[in-house]
Amino acid sequence: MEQLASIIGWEALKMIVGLIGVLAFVVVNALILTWAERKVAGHMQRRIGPKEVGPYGLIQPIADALKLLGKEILTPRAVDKPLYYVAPMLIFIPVLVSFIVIPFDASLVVKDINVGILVILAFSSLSMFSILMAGWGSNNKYALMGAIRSIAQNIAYEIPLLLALLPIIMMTNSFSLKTIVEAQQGLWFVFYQPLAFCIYFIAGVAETNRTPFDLPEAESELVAGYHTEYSGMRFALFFLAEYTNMFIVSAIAVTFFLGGYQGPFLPGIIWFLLKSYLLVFVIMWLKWTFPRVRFDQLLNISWKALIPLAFINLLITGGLLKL
Amino acid sequence: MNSLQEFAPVVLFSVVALLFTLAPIVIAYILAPRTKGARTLDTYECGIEPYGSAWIRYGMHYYIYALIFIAFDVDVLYLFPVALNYAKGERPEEFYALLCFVLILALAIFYAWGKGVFTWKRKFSQ
Amino acid sequence: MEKVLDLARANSLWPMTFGLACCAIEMMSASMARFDIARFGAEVFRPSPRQSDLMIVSGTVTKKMAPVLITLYEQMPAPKWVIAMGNCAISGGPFVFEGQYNVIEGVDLLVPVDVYVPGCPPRPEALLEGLMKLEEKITGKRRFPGPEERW
Amino acid sequence: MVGKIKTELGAALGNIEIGEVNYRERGYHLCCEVDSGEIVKVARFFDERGFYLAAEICVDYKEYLELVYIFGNHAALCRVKVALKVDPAKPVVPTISTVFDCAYWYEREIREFFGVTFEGHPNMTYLFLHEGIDYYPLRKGQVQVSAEDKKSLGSFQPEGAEDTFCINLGPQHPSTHGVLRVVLKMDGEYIEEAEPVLGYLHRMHEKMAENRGYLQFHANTGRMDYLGAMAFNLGYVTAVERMCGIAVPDRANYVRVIATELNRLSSHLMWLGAYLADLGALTPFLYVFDDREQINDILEPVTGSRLTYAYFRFGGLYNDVDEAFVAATKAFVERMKSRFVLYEKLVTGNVIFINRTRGIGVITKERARKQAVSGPVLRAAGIAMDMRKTEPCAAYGAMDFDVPVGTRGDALDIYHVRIKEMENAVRIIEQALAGLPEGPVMAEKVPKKLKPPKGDIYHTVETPRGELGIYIVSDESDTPYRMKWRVPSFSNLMVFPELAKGNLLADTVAILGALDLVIPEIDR
Repeated sequence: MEQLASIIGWEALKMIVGLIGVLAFVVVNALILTWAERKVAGHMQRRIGPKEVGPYGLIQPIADALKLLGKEILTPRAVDKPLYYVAPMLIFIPVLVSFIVIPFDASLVVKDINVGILVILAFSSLSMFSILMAGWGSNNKYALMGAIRSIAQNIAYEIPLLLALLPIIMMTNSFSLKTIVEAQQGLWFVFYQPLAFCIYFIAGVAETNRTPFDLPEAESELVAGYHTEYSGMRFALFFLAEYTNMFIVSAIAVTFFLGGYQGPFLPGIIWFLLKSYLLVFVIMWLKWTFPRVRFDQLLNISWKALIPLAFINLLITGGLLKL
Repeated sequence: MNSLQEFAPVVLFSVVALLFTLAPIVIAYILAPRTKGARTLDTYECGIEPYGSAWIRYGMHYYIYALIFIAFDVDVLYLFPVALNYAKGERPEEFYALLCFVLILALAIFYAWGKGVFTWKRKFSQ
Repeated sequence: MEKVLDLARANSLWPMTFGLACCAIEMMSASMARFDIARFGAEVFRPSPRQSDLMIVSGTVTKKMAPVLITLYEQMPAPKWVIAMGNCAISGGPFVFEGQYNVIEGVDLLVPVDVYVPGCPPRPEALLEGLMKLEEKITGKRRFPGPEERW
Repeated sequence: MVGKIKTELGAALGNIEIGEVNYRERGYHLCCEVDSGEIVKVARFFDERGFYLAAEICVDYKEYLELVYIFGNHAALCRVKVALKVDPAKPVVPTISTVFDCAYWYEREIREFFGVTFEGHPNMTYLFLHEGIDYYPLRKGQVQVSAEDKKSLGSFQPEGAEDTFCINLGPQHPSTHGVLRVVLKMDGEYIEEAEPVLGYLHRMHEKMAENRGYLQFHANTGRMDYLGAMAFNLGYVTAVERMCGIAVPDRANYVRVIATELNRLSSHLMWLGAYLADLGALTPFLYVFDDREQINDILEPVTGSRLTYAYFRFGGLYNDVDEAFVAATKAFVERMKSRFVLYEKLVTGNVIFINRTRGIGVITKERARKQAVSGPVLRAAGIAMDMRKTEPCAAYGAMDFDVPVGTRGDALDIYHVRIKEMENAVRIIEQALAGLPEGPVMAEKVPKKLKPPKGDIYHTVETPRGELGIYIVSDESDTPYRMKWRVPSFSNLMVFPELAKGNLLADTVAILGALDLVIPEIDR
């Protein structure tokens, strides 16, 4: 270990270990979430969900993944080759980069960059590009409509997302997530900023295209939205990115509003995962209860309701801090 | 130099992300059986071959949304440094600066609202 | 390696929403609460043929629908299977008479069919039994004791 | 009402004699003979008096083709049959689609199956059939489609500028509940023009009726509309009984009402589930199927099948109803009342649902009458016409139930009308169960080979989707000479292109779902 560290420097070694850890976590998290989604959906709809495959259907996601691995990958003739190939790859970059700054535990963070939250927000708008590429590249009318809708939705909900996080930064005067979590020793920020938490959560659900905002891949209108033309493993990558995005949104909500890894007696990492998966469960719960919002209502909610509310909240925090 | 050093992980992670997505596609390419049909590579449109290509000028309405977004995103970015060193409890003039900045920003929304940008009116004879 | 892949494919067959006529309602009730198809990992009904690997032809195939069916079948990626559900899909069912001009007598004239599920409309249990038969065809061994083996 | 119309029609047409017809056997009050010159005048006459064009039927009598127009009235029960003789060599008739919009579709169908050309009709292309069929199917002899006819009938090609965004909500689409194809010309998110293309499930029911015995054809009625199969059975059986004059014992009538109302409940429940799945909520679909399974459990031991019933026979029932059926139905009725409260909470109060359905697809009374819309869609527009009230067949006369009526005619009203209709269905079942008489279930002497008297009959029944009209022409042999089914979904679908213009894509899917279309019923 020591001579390895001395060769490439202690810092680089920590990064590589972090990288492997993050990759493993992403894969395991995707498997758990696919299984949980089908089980939660099942129980919510008075049926049991996958039960035959493993003890409690646990091997079902592995069966899905293997089956997708064994599926042929078709590239339709009339498709714009470069865009079509790059889209699934590009969607994965923001997913992995966001994991750098998320503090799983007091010491368990890959590299605490002092402009942490900016990195996540900058890269999260990158995923919008890949959806546009997928939609435009696959030369399919449904995919094009799905892509256009997802861009309008993402830009509409990016601003309330930023504005919801601003009051927290005001209170802690720093971007790096670790200091924000430390600042929540006494009382979690959710009690200072309940409105900001709600705005953030709604914008987060909209950012990951989950019902009731899942217009880009609305089954009943656009057949399968922007990934209509993708088959086999490429389609699985889109799914993988969506589930990991869901986890990232809830992880950021936890670090900002629910006091990251602080908790009375359990070790930090357990608290962090517990809170995150609780929020992920709420997102899934939303999916199976609400009908879909129409496209112009979706935009109106953001421009007419969320952004003014976020402004008012910002002003109130600004004023209170001054007193 | 050390600020560049901080962003090394970002570059490393994105390169690894590209490789991480490439691997399963290559595996699937090797493992999966092949199928060849006359219409396999046609674009999918509920079973009917589509009329006209999908790459055409699409609705104009979204252009206005893009304009408003740019205006707002830039303004919000200005707020970030303000939020960074927002001292608690003294120099009240910071709050007044913030107040008028945000009010001007809100003005843009009400202008767009009044102009009817957000109402998707129905276009039909009824 | 192929055996492991076949086992995985058998346990997560994603059917394509392709409901034609009365059998579509029975297909839907097969995926609902009482006859839960989700237990066998087949509950994700993918709308687009690109992502599905099982086509359940549930209903009558008319001459106007035949080219559409062939296109959809060919647009599905490689390991794909077809279940012909109901008498109409197997042999034209009650709509075969000497002057008939619009019904295709049996889907196997158009696409290779793996499992036939007779009945008009077949009960949801019959469809699940058809799924079991398909899994037996893919992996060679059967999960539940079939009706005939029990006695 | 009938007398007034008779005198006014006589005055308007002058020379033509108007026959007063016995409504009990023939299903219509007045019948008159018109030649092709005056048909547009007659159509305008009925249009002014608030009639709607129920059906337009063509019958091939070998020497001449007879075009039958049936006009019905929403307010009072008065049905008029207008006949028009056309010589088979050169079948040309002026179109009345300018007066009644629904004629636009009826005439396209007759053009395909009989070869009667309607001049002045804007779009004479194939609706049901396709180029592969080179003779007119429903004509008695084998009449070839001439070359120039075939060219004019060419299949649907969307014209329009090169870069119009033409998308087709094709045969295989999650929200079309079957194989309906709608070609949408769109500009951005808005729909400029919607053009349904049918015939992907045309199963030749009417052609089969001409070479099947009356009892043999009975199995087809259940397969035409598999969600409301019992109502179709009831319509067919009561039509033939009315023609042959067979009396049905009281107990059979009551059981027929119970079975039809149970089937109406399960059809509306299926619609509720499918409609909410169109709007994006997937969970209610499974709760609704849970109730449908209960209904299937009650009906299956008695009728023998889960979906496509063939339970009624001419003169009574297939087999009697036992004690377990009555007990199970009583338990189900109690449980259903609590389920309505659940649906009230789960769906009606939902803000997103209300915003998605209020104010879209508004059907005015005038448009509903012009398009001959019927059923819950018509009642949502404010016209309270229910066949169970105006022409009660089985034992509906003895039941008291109210007909729910909407005010604005948009998708939300259609939803409320259907929910109230379900509650009324439960009330009817309760009354029918309470008053279930004892006694035989089958009429005594029913001839094995039915030979109805010569002549025709137009009999209507209320199915879950609207007014079902059966027009049977019999020539005293044991197979019907011609049978035409006037199907509610076909005329309900005609409203869709009007409503979809100018709306967003998400709204058109909601409108399509609200109309509750069953595709095999449209394509017959």
